[in-house]
Amino acid sequence: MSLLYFVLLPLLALFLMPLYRKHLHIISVMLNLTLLTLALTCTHTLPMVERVAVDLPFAITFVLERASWLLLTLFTLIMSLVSLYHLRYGNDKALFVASTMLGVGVSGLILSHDLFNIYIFFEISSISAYLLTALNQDVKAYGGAIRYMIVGAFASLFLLLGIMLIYLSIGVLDIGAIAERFGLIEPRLQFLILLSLFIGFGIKAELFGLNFWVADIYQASRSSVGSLFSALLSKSYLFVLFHLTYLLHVSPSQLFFLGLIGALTFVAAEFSAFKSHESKRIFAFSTLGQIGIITLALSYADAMLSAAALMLILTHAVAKTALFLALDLLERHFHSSHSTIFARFHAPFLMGIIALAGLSLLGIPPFAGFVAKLSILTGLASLEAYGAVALILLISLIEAAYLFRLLTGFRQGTGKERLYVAWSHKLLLGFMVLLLLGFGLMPEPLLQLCQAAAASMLGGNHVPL
Amino acid sequence: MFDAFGSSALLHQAITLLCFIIFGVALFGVLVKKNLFNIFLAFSIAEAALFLFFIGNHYAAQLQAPILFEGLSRFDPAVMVDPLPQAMILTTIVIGIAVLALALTFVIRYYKLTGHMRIDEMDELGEDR
Amino acid sequence: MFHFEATLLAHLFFGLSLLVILPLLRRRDLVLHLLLLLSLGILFYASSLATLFIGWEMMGWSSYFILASSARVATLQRYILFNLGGAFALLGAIALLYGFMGSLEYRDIDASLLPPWAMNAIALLLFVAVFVKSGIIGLHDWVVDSYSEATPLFSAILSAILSKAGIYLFIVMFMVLLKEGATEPLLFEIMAWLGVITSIVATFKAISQDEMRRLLAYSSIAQIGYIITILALMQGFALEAALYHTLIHTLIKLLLFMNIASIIAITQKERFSELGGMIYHAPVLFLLLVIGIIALAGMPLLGGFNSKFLIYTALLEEKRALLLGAVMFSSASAFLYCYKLVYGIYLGQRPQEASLHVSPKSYYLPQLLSAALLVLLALLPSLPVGYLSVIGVELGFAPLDDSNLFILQSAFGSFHGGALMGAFGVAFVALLGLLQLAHSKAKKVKDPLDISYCGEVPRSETNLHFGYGMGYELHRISFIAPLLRHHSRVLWDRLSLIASDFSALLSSLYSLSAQHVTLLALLLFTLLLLGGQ
Amino acid sequence: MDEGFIPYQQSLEDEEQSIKSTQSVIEQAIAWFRAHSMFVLAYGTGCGAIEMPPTFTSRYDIERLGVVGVATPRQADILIVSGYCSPKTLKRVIRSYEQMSEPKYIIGLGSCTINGGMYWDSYNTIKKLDDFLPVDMYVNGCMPRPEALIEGFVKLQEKIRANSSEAGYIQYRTRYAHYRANQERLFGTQVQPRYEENFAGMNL
Amino acid sequence: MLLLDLLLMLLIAYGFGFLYYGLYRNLSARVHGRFGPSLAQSFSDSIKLFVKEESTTFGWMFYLGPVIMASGAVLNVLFIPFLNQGESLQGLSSYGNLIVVLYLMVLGPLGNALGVGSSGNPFGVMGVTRGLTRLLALELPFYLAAIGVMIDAGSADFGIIMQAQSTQSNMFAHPLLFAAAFISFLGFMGKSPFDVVGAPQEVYSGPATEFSGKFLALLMSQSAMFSFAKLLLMVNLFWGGADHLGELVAKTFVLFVAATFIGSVYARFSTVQSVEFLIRIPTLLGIVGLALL
Repeated sequence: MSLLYFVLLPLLALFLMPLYRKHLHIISVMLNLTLLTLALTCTHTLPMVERVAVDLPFAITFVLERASWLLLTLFTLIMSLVSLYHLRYGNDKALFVASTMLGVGVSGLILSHDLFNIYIFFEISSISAYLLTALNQDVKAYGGAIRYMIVGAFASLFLLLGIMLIYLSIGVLDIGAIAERFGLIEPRLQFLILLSLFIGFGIKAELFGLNFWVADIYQASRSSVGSLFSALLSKSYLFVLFHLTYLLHVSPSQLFFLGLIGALTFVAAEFSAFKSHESKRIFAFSTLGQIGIITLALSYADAMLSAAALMLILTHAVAKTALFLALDLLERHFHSSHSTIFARFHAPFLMGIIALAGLSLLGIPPFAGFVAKLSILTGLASLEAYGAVALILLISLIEAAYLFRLLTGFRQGTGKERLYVAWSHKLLLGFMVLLLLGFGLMPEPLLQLCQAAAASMLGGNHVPL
Repeated sequence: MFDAFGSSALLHQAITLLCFIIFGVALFGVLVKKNLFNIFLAFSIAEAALFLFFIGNHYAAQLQAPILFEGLSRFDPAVMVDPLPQAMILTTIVIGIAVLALALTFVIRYYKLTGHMRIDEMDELGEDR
Repeated sequence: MFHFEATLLAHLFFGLSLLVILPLLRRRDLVLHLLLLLSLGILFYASSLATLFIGWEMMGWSSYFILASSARVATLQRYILFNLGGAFALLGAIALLYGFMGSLEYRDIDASLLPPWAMNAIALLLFVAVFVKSGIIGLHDWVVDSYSEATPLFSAILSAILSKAGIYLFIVMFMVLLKEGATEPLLFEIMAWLGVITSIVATFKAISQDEMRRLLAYSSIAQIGYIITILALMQGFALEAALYHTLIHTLIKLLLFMNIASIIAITQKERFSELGGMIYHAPVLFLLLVIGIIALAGMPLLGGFNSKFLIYTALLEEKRALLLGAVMFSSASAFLYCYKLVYGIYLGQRPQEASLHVSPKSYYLPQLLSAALLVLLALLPSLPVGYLSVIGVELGFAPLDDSNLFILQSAFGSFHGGALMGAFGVAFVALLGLLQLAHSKAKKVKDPLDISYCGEVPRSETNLHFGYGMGYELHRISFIAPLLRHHSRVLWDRLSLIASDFSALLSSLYSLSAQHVTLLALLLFTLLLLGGQ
Repeated sequence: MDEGFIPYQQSLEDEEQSIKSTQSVIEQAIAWFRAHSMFVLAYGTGCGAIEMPPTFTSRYDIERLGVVGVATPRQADILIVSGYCSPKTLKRVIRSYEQMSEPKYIIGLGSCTINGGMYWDSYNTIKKLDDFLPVDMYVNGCMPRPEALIEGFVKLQEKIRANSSEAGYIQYRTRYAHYRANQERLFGTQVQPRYEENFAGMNL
Repeated sequence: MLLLDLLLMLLIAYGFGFLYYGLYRNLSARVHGRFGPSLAQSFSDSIKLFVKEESTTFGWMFYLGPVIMASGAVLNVLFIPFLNQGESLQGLSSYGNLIVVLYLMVLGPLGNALGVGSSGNPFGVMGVTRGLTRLLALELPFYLAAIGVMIDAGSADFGIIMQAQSTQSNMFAHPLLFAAAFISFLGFMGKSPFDVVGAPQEVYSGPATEFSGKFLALLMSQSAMFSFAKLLLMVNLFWGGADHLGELVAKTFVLFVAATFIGSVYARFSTVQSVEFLIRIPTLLGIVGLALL
């Protein structure tokens, strides 16, 4: 079992595309399910280290420890779900290419133990994200993609700068090696490096001050793509950002700054969504809000809070995917994503899915989102961060306001269109909600996984070199 | 600032200064130019500035190029210039070209659909669109 | 150590909710109703704060989705936001408790370890949760709208059952879990007065309503206000009084809301100004409503008096004269809306017979049962006392004396339910006989419009039902008028307006062009670079 | 017939004798109570209304006789029609009378109720109240002073105590067709609901 | 024995009720400078109404309204002890207490209001509304006074309340409470200036509009008994009750005459005025009285 499979298999599938160009949707499903299975089989062999060595230190190192394994499993799961969702819509070459590449990108991002590799996967995932944005091939899509590219190119400039500065200072790129030697760098240069990395990853991880492009991009792309962005892309960047943060032993004041940025992200996003009427923008803002909470929680560098944040990443990814996929169904039917469409259709099952996923998103019991939120709150409380608790609770009300405004589609009324939802989609969405419900009712196994992951994330560089 | 990088300190400082001037010019282009093509061109310039900065700072007049040929069977930092930056820059250039190509494709498509490629006239996204 | 789950409340709510659900069996949203029941079960049988919160929240959202089938969007938003606001306050309190206890299990909570500031903060947060759920004035907007816009049957559930959740929470938190906590007594004092002010204001608001269910909603708020007041005494007898009143109020509201549901089913009308004269069309319903309002007004001869008596004597025993005066004032003012309810629907002008439907028979069952219980409780006022005392004893209070079921004992006197009923019965029968035997013979008017109307002959189109506007005079009374004129809704609407202005400001950031976004990022970089060192 | 006070007094005494002879004790008691408690609905139709306040207040104090004013016909025993009646007013007067509980009596106050008085040639007042409602006691004069009204009450008391079958309310019941016909003639299409219909109700 | 006692109480209440009612009419006539009717006039009125040939009714609720009202009055009489000692004339007071009686006082009117409402006459309802609106202000000072008395005695039981006054009656011990209760008592008696409920012309006698014959008779009788009950209540709460019947008559008489004289010289308050007056002066008196307790 090699970690390279997670990168090589999708690439292989891309190279062999001409062989099965009529059945890309099936191949996509098979590929993602295979990857999911592979990820699940890794459970017992963690942590895993894989080197493709030219000569030390010139080696490409992949590391799979508890935290990255959790995310990898999540990513492959979400990719599988999304590809299963698209199964019904037949062959789509552009989608296949872009989403498979995205898979490669995000898997590589979390697996890489080498800063330059991270840069490469950063670019791969970015390019695939640009492609995904432009999938619809209309003015909005291209406009969004262009915006995205401008911002993304800017981010990669800074990331590149940071990497170059590191290499210039200490001559290594392996994360573990960097962590060991980072302290040798002159403090001012250290700060410059950290700042460049922060700008580079912060833009992509959608943190406040750097995230004003997000709503437009989500709006430009398809709803189903939104689920990939929201569940995979931003989370992988966020993971790398915090992985580096923990490894490089940043100062408490810098951690505090990250927490502040997280809180600001949360507040600004939730308030922005309050008045929005475009459902994709609303979901984008909601994603930003969750990222804000996750950032806030991770910034405490506390085992319990980090576990809670990982839990939130997981539950948010599943809930958001369900919501975006449901929205995709609506968008395909109405050719609009204005929030009024929620009041215009009649499909009890779909409404139920939206409602329950929304509840989980809000952190309302008995769904898994609640467990995450409760863990975050209790974690914050045990650190005596009562201000943060109050902030999260207060702003959650704003979140509830706009989410429940969407849910008023539950009201009976005239002028409703009956919306047909295929059985396969019902199964898929139902599975996601059941997943949320199941982990909400029995959170212990997942919590334990998250705790283990948090321990390995915070434990610093435990991979022997 | 970069004293640790060997003996060509002055050269390195000059290169660094130059690169940052170029980088600044490029950023100016990114932030001020309205034509999408110009903007992406500016990004290319910025990237080039970074490459130059990186490679330039690894240049050492007294060292050899890191090419393996007869008599030289392994990398020796004392004799050769560090080969890794070159590999990295090559990779990055490739990526940069790919991104630029994709960007220009999008710009062309966008131009065909809208008839303009000015960033200040892009108003297709936002609330109520 | 803790067996609170085996309490009256749990059984009561389950029994009654099932009762109300019975007629609903064929309804589409039965699943949601069952979910609601489940959430109540979770709430009552919880053994950790997390479970309690799960029940609390499930109750909130399942009721929201039931409500969603009939209410307006604004009402729904108000409902869920107020409820979530309360729930989040509860969550905050739970998180705070966890910060000190390190566990959410009931048995691990020891309030004596809490420093006073934390205890007070927790108490305040819990107050918010309790007050929102109980509709303390200022936080009550959602109550009225949701009661009046729910389906008639669901209004009954809302008022009879869900409105008591706040009381349950208070008892569980303050009387059980945080009993040893060093809560500032002033907080309870404020709570007591908030309760009574709520009941007074809500009573006046109830009087000035034109819609049946809005009136009853305000009445519920007022009644729960008493319970809040009495609970704030934190005494055993007060707890028993509060529980007794909870029981009585549940019965009454079930009866009244089901009665109104029947009326809505018959007439398809909701307003007093459109109703009237139903007494001769639905005499049984009228009698049931009369039982309900007499109990609601807290008069002797029906169960309503028992709990009022306990409340008053509890306040007397604590020597809270002014509080008691205010409670009694509010209680006396309640007569007005009680009468308005029965007059507006059943008395006065006759309805247009043509447009009447038949009330579903299943609606009668809960009403009859409640009415029977109310009468039974009047006769045997001490019947539930033993049951209520169990809770008190479990919490370490002295039980009430219930050796004679006919006599309701309290520290400030007792009364004999049987004697009251008997005396009234004898007097009633005797006087009725006297009236029958009188020389004068009663003659029933043939034409119901044959009323003495200053020599005029009213016609069927003459509006004789303007009595529905009773309570209008309150607008002219200087100290009541401001209460009726001002609505806390204005405050919340303004808050929402501020939020949306802020939202517009922030969301304009998210519509910036890519260049501006990069510029901002660069600025951030520069600023941090310059200032961050 | 003799005139003057003495023969009149004599006739009263005679009547008292006859009451005693024909009525049982209970009937006498009932009649006594009825005679000594008279609730009056004073309908100020015309200028006679001005005479009633002095009658009820300190100067003449008719409450001495047990006469009290009430506001609604339901409670009243005696209806005072104080002066001329236009048809508009008469309609209300009839309605009020019909809503009174039996036994009930009418006092016609002033000449106008007898023969139209000074309105004898008016086309918009009725001339003879008795055509429309059974008047039990006329108090003539234009206007009669309170003393006269008091005397009318005294006389009515005697009549009540006599409990004769000639009482107005019995007349109205038995000869309703006559009164109704007169009313219909006067009011035409705008006639009131029928008395019989309203009071043929069930006995509870 | 108890039954005889109860009957005797009712008889006393009935007799003295009508006597006082006659007295009231007579006394106010004297104040007006008239002779007024005989003392038995009210009694005659009620008998006459009982023996009217017919009484109009609008249905069963209308029929039952006065019965409920009268039952309420009867209960009030029975649940208030006449004497502060001994076995006789205690009625059912040991089965109830002051709070019960305070609430019984409103039971009758509410029952009657149902009857009034069922007649469909708007004037009746106007009267009822006025009554209930006035009631909310009327009860407040009385309740405050009663609370003070109960807290002072430590019980709501009449016997204990009267016992507590054996040395000093509450009237002198708590003059402010007495003042509050007395003003509100004037209102309870329905005398001027608090008699806007049944304004004869303005609202056509209010609640009594449609009542005729025996119904009116029953209402009059219960009103007489109810007045006596109210007098009793005041005597028991503030004057320490009565040792024997003579003292009872004397005390109630004094109280009654005071109320009558005040009623005879005051003009009527409108509903709003009476509410505002009652909420201001007597309520403040009551609050101050409670604060001084």
